[in-house]
Amino acid sequence: MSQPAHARINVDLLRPLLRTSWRFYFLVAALGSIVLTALVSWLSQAFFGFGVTGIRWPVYWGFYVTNFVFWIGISHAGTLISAILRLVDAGWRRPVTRCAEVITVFALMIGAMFPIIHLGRPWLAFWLFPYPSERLIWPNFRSPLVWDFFAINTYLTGSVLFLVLPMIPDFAVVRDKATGVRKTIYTYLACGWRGTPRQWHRLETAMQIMAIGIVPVAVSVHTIVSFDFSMAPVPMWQSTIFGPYFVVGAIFSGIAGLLIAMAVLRKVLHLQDYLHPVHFQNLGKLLLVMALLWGYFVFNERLVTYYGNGPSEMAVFWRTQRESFAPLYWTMVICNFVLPLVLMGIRYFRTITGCVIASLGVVVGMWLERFLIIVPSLGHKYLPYSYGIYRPQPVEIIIAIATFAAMMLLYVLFAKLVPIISIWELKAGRASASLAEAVGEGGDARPVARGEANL
Amino acid sequence: MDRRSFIRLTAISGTGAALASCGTPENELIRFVPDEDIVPGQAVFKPSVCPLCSAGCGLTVRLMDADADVMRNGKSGVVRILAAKKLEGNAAYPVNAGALCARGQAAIQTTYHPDRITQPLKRSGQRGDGRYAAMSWDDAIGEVVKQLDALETAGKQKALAFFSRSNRGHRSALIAHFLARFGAPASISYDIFGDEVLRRANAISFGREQQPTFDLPNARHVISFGADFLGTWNSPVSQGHGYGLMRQGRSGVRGTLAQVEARMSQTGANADEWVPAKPGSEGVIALGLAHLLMMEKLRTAAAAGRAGAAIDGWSAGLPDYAPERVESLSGVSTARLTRLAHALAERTPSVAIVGGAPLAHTNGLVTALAVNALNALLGSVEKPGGLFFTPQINLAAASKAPAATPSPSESLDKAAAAAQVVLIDGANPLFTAAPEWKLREALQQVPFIASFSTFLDETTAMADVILPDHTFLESFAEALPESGSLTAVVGAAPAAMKPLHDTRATPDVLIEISQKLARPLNLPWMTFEEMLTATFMALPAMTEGSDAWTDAQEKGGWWGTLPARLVTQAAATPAATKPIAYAEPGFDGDATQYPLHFLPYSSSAFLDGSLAHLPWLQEMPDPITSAMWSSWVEINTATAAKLGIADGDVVEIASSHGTLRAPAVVSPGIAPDVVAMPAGQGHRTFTRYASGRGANPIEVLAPARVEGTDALAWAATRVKVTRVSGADGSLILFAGGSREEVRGRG
Amino acid sequence: MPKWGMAVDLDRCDGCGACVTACHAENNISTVGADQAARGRAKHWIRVERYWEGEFPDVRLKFRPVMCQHCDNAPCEPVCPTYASHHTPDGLNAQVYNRCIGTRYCANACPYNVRFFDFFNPSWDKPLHLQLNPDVSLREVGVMEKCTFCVQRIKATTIQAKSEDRPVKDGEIQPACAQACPSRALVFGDLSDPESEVSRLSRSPRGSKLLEDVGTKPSVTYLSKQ
Amino acid sequence: MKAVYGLYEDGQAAQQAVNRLRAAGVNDRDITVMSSQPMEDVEFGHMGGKTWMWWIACGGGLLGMATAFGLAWLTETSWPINVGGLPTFAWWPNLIIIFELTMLGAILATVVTLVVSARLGRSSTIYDPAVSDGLILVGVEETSDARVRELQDALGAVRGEIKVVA
Repeated sequence: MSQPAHARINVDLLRPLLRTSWRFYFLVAALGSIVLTALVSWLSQAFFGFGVTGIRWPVYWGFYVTNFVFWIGISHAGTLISAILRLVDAGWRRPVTRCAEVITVFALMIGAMFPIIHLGRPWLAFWLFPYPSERLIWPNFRSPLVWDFFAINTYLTGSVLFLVLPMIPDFAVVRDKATGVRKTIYTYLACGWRGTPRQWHRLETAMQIMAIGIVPVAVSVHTIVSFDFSMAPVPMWQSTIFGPYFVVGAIFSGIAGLLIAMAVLRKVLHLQDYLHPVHFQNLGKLLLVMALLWGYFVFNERLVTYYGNGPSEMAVFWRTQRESFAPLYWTMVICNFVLPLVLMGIRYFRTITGCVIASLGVVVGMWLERFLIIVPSLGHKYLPYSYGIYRPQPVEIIIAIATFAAMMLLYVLFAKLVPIISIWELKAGRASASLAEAVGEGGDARPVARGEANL
Repeated sequence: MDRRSFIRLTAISGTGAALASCGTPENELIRFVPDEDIVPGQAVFKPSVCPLCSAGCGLTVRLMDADADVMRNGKSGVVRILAAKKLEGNAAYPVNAGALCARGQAAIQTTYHPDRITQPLKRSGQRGDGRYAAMSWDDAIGEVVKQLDALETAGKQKALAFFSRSNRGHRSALIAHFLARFGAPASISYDIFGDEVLRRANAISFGREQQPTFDLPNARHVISFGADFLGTWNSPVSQGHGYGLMRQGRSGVRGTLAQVEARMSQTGANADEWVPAKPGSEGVIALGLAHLLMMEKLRTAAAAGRAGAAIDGWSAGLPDYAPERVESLSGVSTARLTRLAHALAERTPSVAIVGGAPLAHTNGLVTALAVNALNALLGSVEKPGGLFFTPQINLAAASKAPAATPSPSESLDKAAAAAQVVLIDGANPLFTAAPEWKLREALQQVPFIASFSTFLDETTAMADVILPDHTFLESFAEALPESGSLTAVVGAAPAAMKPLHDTRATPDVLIEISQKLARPLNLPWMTFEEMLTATFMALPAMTEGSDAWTDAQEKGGWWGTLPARLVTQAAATPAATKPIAYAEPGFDGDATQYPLHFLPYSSSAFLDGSLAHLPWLQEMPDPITSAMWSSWVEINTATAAKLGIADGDVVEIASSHGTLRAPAVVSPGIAPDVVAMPAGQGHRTFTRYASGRGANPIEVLAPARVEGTDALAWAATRVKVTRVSGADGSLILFAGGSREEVRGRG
Repeated sequence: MPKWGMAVDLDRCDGCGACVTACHAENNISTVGADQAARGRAKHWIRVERYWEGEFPDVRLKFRPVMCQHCDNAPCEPVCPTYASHHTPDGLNAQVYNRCIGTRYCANACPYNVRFFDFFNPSWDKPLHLQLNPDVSLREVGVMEKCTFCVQRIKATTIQAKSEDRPVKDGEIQPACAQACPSRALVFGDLSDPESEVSRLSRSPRGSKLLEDVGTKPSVTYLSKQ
Repeated sequence: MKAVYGLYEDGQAAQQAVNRLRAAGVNDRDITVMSSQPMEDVEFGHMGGKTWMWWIACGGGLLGMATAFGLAWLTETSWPINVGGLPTFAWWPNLIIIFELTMLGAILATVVTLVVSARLGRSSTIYDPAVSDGLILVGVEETSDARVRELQDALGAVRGEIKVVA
């Protein structure tokens, strides 16, 4: 797996930062407008009252909590993959880790917004924070929502730092290359990084510790998110399998998200020399493994419910299997299980486009899976008199779409401000790779880039 | 500025609209001096009487302070008043013993209704389009006096038609005095779900033209023919109270209930045995049971006495009502008939109740007489656990005023056609009259119509002058409960709170009119309170040392054993000249074109539609279907499948007299050949909560009458049901599922 | 310390709905209008559930009034992040309106679905607002509300009894629903006093708890028909 | 005071320069090496010395655990509210909060140690933008004027330029 020459790395990876084409501004404007409409619709919900959404008695959670679990799920792959790959020191991780960590941080930010968006009185959300107040009352630490608060904040801090620390050497490179105002900014950002062995050693050790620390935190976050459901005595919610089931679902959707992001970056930023098909194949295999694991957990949960044959559990079971939610359910099974198995299982299909199609399927499937966990169970609890059907309203649909727009917007802005592939890790990889090969690479004289279409 | 208004401003500033503050800011509000001494936060309890249905339950009104918006000398401000907050049952009142039905709880909303008529109005547009202009009380009364004087001079006193709510109590006695002295016929109290047929039957069977009262707490077995006595029929709260004691009131004894009806009512839902019968065949079932009781020597024919004599062939043991014939006529199997008969015989004391739909067929009178005879046969008349008649006070005797009996009035449609002047007090005949009576066209021709109603409903919208009445909390509330208590009850209570608007009590307005006429009618009393006081003076005091009237003001009425001279004697109507035999019920519309029987029933929230304007009742889930704010048609599961109708689909009900559209509720609790629909919705104009909502079943009814009476046979219409479209969202159900067990398993 | 509880005699209850309207009158529960009711936002702190059994002609209809069961092991209490829903020493499940931030988790955790949410600011067309009971606090948009066993009546009578230096008599405290019920199906009282009417009924062989297998330990006992 | 440094193409050349400096009597603490990526495979890559970061991270974790335990214990017992029959200080749910803050403590401790020990944020005397192009810089920051000449010879690599900074 040949790596381009040393100097070429700097040129290729810094090109998006240094030159901006009109496409960038157009994309930012488009995505920004979608996000703005979502903000205005949320403010109108806060102003006119929660009734503008489709939420009703007894289905009190809907699109917002689905988005919350979905985006916290997407955020898991990033850190988990980059942390594990860092721990096992897999060589092919180098161009992948930062893309992954960026997904984690931004998905987390979007996901962490939803506990505020879905509140009936969002202007009192600060009561979740344990601050001493004259009312002498503190948040209830026994509530899964407060666990969520702690877990997500720890995870957000952890993954932001996990992302930012390795960016410092890259800021130093940009500082050296950039001029004018950009130089002063990046000099400040690089906070005096010089690349002495002491600094490298400390950074590497820090990354090792963070990698070890972030993995349990990531697992705990999605287990706690699953506790939001399994702590409540609702049919098909109260099951012990939810912890691992949600974590597997999270990694599964995370890998899918990562694959899509990498494919888009490779296409738009012309990183064909860095993101090789082998990266996609490795992640594709990981996607296949997670699809099987996810299928295993779904089967496990369904069998136990079916076999136990409790009246209220079976009411929900049949609603998703055969009656009103059946179409959504079977689309989910196809998108999450059949599609990845076929596309990722057969080598012929496991190309980059194959991976992207499978990942898109998985992203849709996993969103549906969260929806099918929340809404059917809430609508069909123990007392049939209080069954209810949930119909989402425009406010919720706009905000759901806007979350994807927000993710893309943040990603585009990040790719403009920070090299999307970690330069020093790539160089470190190249140095060790060239040692392995007897003959030095030298600058293979491949032309710098096919055409000037850069971002 | 707290966080919430910050978000509010960012939302608005985003769109650039200036945030206009609505209403006068707090500090500029004028606070007038309250005109009653109120202790803030201290509840005051006063008695009252519920006006919403003929049961006349006793109330305890809880009053506390409240800030009411008032206009005083041109400026709007706020004054602290003592306002009614909640209605509770009057614990000492014998009819409802401290309890209150859902409708009684909502009666308080009539006083605070936003669309109440707040001052006298004069019609300013075409008759019927409901445009009115304000006028003063003197002009309004002057206008009515002028019209009545014109009638007097033209000698056409008979052309005054007075539509009133009920024909019992001091209010209707005052109206009777007014009409008698004026020379006009008696007031017409048309109530579609009223029980004239049962009163006529009781007069024939027992000589008492009155609703029956049932001693349910002591009954062991009750068989009810179509009477929804726990829901809307007769005196529901008293009967509900009795039902509770019948079931679990006595240790070791549990009363049982059998219900015979074509559609499962709220009472039928509580029955131990629900017997679906062909519509109109309840009478023959009762006679079949009587036949079995006599054949198996469980009871002797003679025991029935006068009530039995009214039925043809009674003394011979009703030979032609053998179980086989009854089965062919009613669809109830002989085995079940024998079981019901034995239950009646063995589980004594047992009693039979009849009311509602069975009396609304062309053979309603026969059915009532049959059940009365059955009761007499069972020996349950005036016996513990049986059927009683509440002693009624003779108002004329009590108030020592000369009896005033105006000439009997014709039926609604004929009276309206002949009327020159129509006065309306609290009735809405346009909504409940059969379409063929052409009441709207008749009223269109009447030269002058005046209404005392507090709300602009269909009939009052035709009025030329409206003289709005107080609501029951703002004026003397009174009632003479016809049933519901074994001892005599005279309900009366002074106003619980000060009037909110510029309205006046209708009895006092009538007295004022009578005094201002060219030939003053000089009624025996100057005010309505005088009339009540006169009655109560004749009654013995309930507590030593004080008289009945001061007791009534504190306890909400008088109850106990009436002195002999005040009791209304049983009318000596002669037994029926000719004993009546069972007749097949006749139905309007031929069976082939209109295959299904149409059964409108009194809905548990709105009775006959007079309560549709109360938001609590509109939003209360219906006991059977859990529907809110909507009307619906109940269809049997098999019939719906045959007609391709799914739950919630909009269907069209067509009879030979009209069509209507409503969403369908597929229900297992109704006979396959019957389609039922609650009355109450479908108002054209009746305040913001009821106007233009749902459909009115009465618009498709045939003008058939119950033989032997001129009551409307509202269950004698055949209809055709056709599916129109899928659910249109007008059927709003509170409940999601209607069955407990999970259907089927894959 | 009393432990308030209720007994519902299903043999007496005839499904008339008097308790539903009485509760609205007592506790300032606003009506939401037709289109909001169509979207499932109607608030009924107590509802009379009805279930069909069987098919025509041998069909039965069962009524069951369901209100907050004030469970000892209430699933709605530990899940509330701001302690808005917690258990009081006298056995009530308290809902502190001004502490509630509207996560609605308690309503999802409640197996009986007896918690209702204010989707819009409750409003009363003037002068209907004059009927509002000053003893019961109004709720703002975004707050969860539920049956409180008419805590304002409990408090008023307890204070009254204390000022007269006497214990609260059994049956002296009547929530609005029990007071209005024509057939006296709803009985309220102190479960910790063995002689009280509600304790006697709770020990009846006909007695059972609603959804007992969920393990919420409700304070309301249902007495079956037979 | 003067600073002397040289730029070298690859790890071997830089390593030889370092050895020559050592031979010239400069002890390791004064030799400054800069590279654009961590040089694990050459000896000078390990000149950074040992770090206590692992233990500090564990210390941070313990601190986090203590804060979490304190927070949970003090708040729940300061106003004990009965919630669904759970004990006032319910161990199982609080373990989650304790775990979260332990990890937070460890992560924050690591980052703080990194910033402190890697002397981030402090300006340095010698730096050459060419380092980011892959060259490796070896030099000595403070030398007396006299020794500049001697060091230059020591650094005298075949192709690297020698610079002197005031």
